[in-house]
Amino acid sequence: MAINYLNPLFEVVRNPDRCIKCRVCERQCANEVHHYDPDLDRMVADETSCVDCQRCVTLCPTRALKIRPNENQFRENGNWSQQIMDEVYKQAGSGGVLLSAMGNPREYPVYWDKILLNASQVTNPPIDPLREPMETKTFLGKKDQSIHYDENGKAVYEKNPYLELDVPIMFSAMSFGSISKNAHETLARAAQELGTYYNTGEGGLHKDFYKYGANTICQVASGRFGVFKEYLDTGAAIEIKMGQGAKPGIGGHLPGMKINEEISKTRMIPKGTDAISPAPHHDIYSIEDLRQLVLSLKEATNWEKPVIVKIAAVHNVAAIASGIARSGADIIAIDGYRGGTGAAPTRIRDNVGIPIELALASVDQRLRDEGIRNNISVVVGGSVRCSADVVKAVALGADAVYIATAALLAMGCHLCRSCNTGKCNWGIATQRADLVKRLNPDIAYKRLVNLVHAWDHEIKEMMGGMGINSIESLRGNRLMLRGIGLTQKELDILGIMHAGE
Amino acid sequence: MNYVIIGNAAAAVGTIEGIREVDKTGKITVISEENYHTYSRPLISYWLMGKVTDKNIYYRSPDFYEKNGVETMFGCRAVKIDTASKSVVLSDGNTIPYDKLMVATGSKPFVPPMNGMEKIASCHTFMSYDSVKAIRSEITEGSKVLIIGAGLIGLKAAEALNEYKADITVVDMADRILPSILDVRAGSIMQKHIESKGTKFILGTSVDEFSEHSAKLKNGATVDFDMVIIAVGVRPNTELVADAGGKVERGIICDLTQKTSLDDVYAAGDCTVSHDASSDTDKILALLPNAYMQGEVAGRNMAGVETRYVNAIPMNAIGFFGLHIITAGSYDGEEYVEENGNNYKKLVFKDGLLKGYILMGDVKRAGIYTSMIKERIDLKDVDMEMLKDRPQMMMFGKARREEKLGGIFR
Amino acid sequence: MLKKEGETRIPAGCAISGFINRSGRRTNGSVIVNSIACMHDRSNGLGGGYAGYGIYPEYKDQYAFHVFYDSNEARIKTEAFIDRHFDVINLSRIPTRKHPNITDEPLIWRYFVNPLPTKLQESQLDERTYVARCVIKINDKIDGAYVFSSGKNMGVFKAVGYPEDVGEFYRLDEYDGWAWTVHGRYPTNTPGWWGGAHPFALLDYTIVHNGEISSYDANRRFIEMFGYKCNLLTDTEVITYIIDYLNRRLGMPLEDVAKVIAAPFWSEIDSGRFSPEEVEKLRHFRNVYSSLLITGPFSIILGFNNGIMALNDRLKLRSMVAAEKGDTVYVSSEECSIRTMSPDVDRIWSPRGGEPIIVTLDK
Amino acid sequence: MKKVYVNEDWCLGCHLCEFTCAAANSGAPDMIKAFAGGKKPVARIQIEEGSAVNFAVQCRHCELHPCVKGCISGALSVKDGVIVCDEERCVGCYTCVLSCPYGAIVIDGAGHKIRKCDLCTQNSQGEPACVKACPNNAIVFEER
Repeated sequence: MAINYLNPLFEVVRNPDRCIKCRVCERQCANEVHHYDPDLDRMVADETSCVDCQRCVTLCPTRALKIRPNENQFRENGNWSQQIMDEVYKQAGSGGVLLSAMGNPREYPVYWDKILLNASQVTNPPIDPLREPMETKTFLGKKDQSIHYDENGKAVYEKNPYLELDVPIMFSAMSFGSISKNAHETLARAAQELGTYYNTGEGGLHKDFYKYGANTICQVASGRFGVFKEYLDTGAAIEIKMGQGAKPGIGGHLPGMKINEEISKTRMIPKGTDAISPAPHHDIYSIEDLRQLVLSLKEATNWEKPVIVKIAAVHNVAAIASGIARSGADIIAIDGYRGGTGAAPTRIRDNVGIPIELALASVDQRLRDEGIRNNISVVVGGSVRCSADVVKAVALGADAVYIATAALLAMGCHLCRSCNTGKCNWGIATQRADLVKRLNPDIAYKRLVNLVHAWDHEIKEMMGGMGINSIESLRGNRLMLRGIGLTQKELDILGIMHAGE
Repeated sequence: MNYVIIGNAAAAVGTIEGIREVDKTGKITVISEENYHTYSRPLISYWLMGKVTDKNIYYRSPDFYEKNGVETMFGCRAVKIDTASKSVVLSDGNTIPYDKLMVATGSKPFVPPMNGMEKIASCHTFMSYDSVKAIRSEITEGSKVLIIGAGLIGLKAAEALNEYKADITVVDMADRILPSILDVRAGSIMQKHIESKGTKFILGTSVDEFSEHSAKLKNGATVDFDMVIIAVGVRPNTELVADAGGKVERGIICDLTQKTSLDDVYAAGDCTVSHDASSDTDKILALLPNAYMQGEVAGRNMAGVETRYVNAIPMNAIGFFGLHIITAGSYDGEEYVEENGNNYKKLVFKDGLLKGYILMGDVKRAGIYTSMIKERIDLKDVDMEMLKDRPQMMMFGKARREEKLGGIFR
Repeated sequence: MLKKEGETRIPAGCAISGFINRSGRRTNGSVIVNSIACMHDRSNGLGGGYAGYGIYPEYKDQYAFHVFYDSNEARIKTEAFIDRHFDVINLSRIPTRKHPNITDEPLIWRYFVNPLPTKLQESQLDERTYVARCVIKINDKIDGAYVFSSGKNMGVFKAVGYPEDVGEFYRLDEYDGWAWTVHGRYPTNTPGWWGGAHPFALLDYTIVHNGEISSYDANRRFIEMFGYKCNLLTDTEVITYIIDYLNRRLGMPLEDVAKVIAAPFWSEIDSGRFSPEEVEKLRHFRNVYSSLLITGPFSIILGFNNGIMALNDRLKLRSMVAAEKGDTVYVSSEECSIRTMSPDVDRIWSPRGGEPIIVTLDK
Repeated sequence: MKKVYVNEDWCLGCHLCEFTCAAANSGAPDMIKAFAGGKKPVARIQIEEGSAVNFAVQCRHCELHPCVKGCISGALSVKDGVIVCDEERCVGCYTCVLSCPYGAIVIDGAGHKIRKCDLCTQNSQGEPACVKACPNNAIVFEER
């Protein structure tokens, strides 16, 4: 056997004084790290396959386990980090493209953390959300301002299709296939209870979930998986996926081994075949083609449903957004470069795209400069991590946010970033029946509802502090924001002043 | 309502508890020849072994009669049922009137006539608290004990006396032990196990003649003893019902409500004939659970709520010297056998049903098999491989599991 | 160096007062001056101002521009602009009275103008939009010039100082109007700039406002999409533009304007007290005009060509009382000020948050 | 009456219920002590493991309670609907094992006695320990 250059990334630390050899770690590890050795009468670990998903740590009833980074060190090198070296070894061994999952983990600046919020003092009162109404209901869609009054003084106006959100938070696209059926059920039920929407992703909609249609956004992606009339009719809105923050410019690939009976039916492709979404929509090579698809989908659904166009945040996002705002679409969803994925080439995930904060700021300003902000609602995603991020996004100009990674965390995901292996120990990014069952939607949906409720409470607290009692008065209210530690260029792009100004 | 119960063991307690499920106030009188609070007859061997104390031999708590409003007449022997006047006549001539009468008289040891029996220095049966108390008072370390009968009672006696380091010999006419519950192979495993603990067996022969301290066997051997225990079987106490004109065959005949052929007279326990659902035959099922449940059913009927006793089958849970046996049903049918050391399993199938089983050694969860026999579960509905592997709920379909375990009925 | 309005956003507390006579009877300006004088402590001497309606009956068909000039140069530039776009019927300095507390006054001029028909036609705008655009243009483009009043048969008078002093300064006892509003200012960080005093006016819309709206930048960034330019960064300015947009440009009656800017809470909309049709409209308003919702404390009196509207924010975070005496309706931050104008009113009440009081001239 | 129910759709077969049950009824203050020194306390709940399906089985506290009716020593009784075992009185005859249709009576091989679920009414858990321990809500304590 050749030399294995790859070191285990992690060490399993087991406290023998605490281990009772119940073997729950062994039973729960899909990577088969733990074993009971009857000769030694103790648990042993093969760390090479450990991904640090923390399932064993979490379930160990005596807290006997710890997973920590392997202390083994290559010789220190400021340029050639151990990770870079490991990747070279990996590729020298495999000859393949490096694959990763979930969002870009690199230490790029997080602009959310460099923006501070305002609060009222003296000259106007903060509002206590426990005593006064505090509103977070949000409408998404074109906002046609025209109105006239008939001879009886009755207002006459036209209504554009819209989405109505009780909280300005939706669950962004994750396909059935990339995540499990139970994960989909969790999202659907949570969206229903929360009065918001989840997104099918590009994998179609399982028949069992048609009943959640009123809270479902049906995605149409370049692979067109599972897209047919009834699917489009079932959802509350249609999303055309042009790109994804985690992998701008490339398509998707769900390996055939994950295409089981149910996924095959839902995606309308043969069992066991790879599901490959092309990088572009082959009927959209330009903006006018997009307009045709938007209008076709509207025509197909009787002009009753808002159409969302989702793009990855790339360098000229503002111009693209301007085009989309004039395409007939009702909502634009922009996905930042930290957005998650079930699988992406590592280099793309870590090096392509721009931060959502900057993309949002420039898109919102551009649309206002062109006087077309009303044509379209702006939804942003790609690492909205907490309620403060939501507040900052809305104040920068977003109508609502998409969350996905946070939603998965609520379900138990520990961001081990191994979704692509299909062996998710938390039952989320897997199709293995024994693993899928680990995600009990009864528990998970309540956790997800709790999370969003908690965020909603916090959003209301922060709004109240600013003296704002309705989310629409926060939208685009950049005076409520100040930058900290940002350059003038960054401040200009964000359209905010520096703290102290 | 005036209830009278003759007898004070499991069937009697079942009757009391059955009556009280329905009728909280009616008068209940218990007439018992034995002068004890109700005690568990099977516990006498454990008592003799010292595993059960005087306090714990009792089948129900000391306040059982008080709590259930029961009047007791201990040390009183019923000699006659006067159906005309609806009363029980006692040996002292007193009469006890009843509205509903329970005959739970149980059985007595069968002692066959044998030559020279009257010469035996110490001869006991093994059926009552008094009998083991008498044995206890005589037994000493090294005592030579001859047990006649290698059935359940004889071997339980042997196990108990082994605690006293007695020198035990068991003689039985049959050529194997426990023939009523074990097949040849299982009997042989158990025999070896018991022998390994020091008990000797002389099988296939019987006593030709006793003298004071020895027995000459028909096969020519002689066995010396300090004590003889006769454990060849029991006979139901049916006289009271028979004398009153009630229908009696091998035991008292009852209908499904446990009523005898006499009006307002019920019977339960070892004195009655039961219907074995596994073999569809009538037989005496001298088993404590059976006695209790018959009593309970009878009690409910006596108190006016019609209840039927069905699905009785022969079944035994017993162990000797740490080797446990659980058996149930009948052994007539197609067999599946597994053997591994002291572990022995036999499953008997007939008519697409599990009819009976023997588990020895590993007896875990045997009740699942028992329920299959009692509930006549079609083998088509179970996973046969799992069934053969071990008793498990997994062998049933999801729907049945949900019904059984989840309380979800579809 | 302190920044003035337009360079930074200045929150301010204030007092407001106003009244209207429904039958169009004109009342002397001294009445409104007295009403604000009694709320002296609500101002801090950094701004006061008035709007009077019906004060120029002799020029009732002309737009009356009141203009501050920092310099003659600015005046010359502005007058050239006005000449290019309007036919000037009359021009003069606005008469003032020397007052010890009013200092550093700019040049204050008044023009009664008609739009030049050719220019108006060229612009393809309706007349009022044309005038508004011109006013916005002067204010935005000509350094040192500021048109602070531009309606017909009405005028705004404002200055840095206590409002009662401002009233004397402008000799309001020499004007009679069927409606008056007044504002006393308590800004927290301004050096005091005459243009920054209230009322804020565009055409005949004037706003006096007490409050500090928390929705300011959301409103500003939205309304600026429609050709407005919020130079002053003040609440009154953006509120005026919003009302101008909704009322004048979209044609929305003031009752509905109130339902946009002080929209009922969802809990009220869903409470069942509105008809299904009304619920549908309110939902539509909250969807489509959501960026024009004003949150945070405000009490405003809007003056317009034939009436006034008083409105509180929907939580009523600022005081405002209203009263009626005969055919006159009074609105003020405090009851005491109403009592100075009419000691024994027929009815006095505290309007609920979000419920407008709209009073117009009888036909 | 509230009982412990197992939903096999969610049972992972992790066996945490067994270990928690064993510890809870061991008398030891925590799980580590309960199993310290190679001790193997007996669980009153048992997992049945299949290839796709797992579930836990414990006493159903059924109305018929053949175990109580057949108990030769009087060790088993019904207290407020809960079938409890007086372990001091149990002689280990296993008649209850023979009778229980669910196979829910557990044999404590070491002591030749039986152990059974009493819904944690006789220990300090308050609520059944298995329910609290189940990571996937497969075991619930509820009225049905």
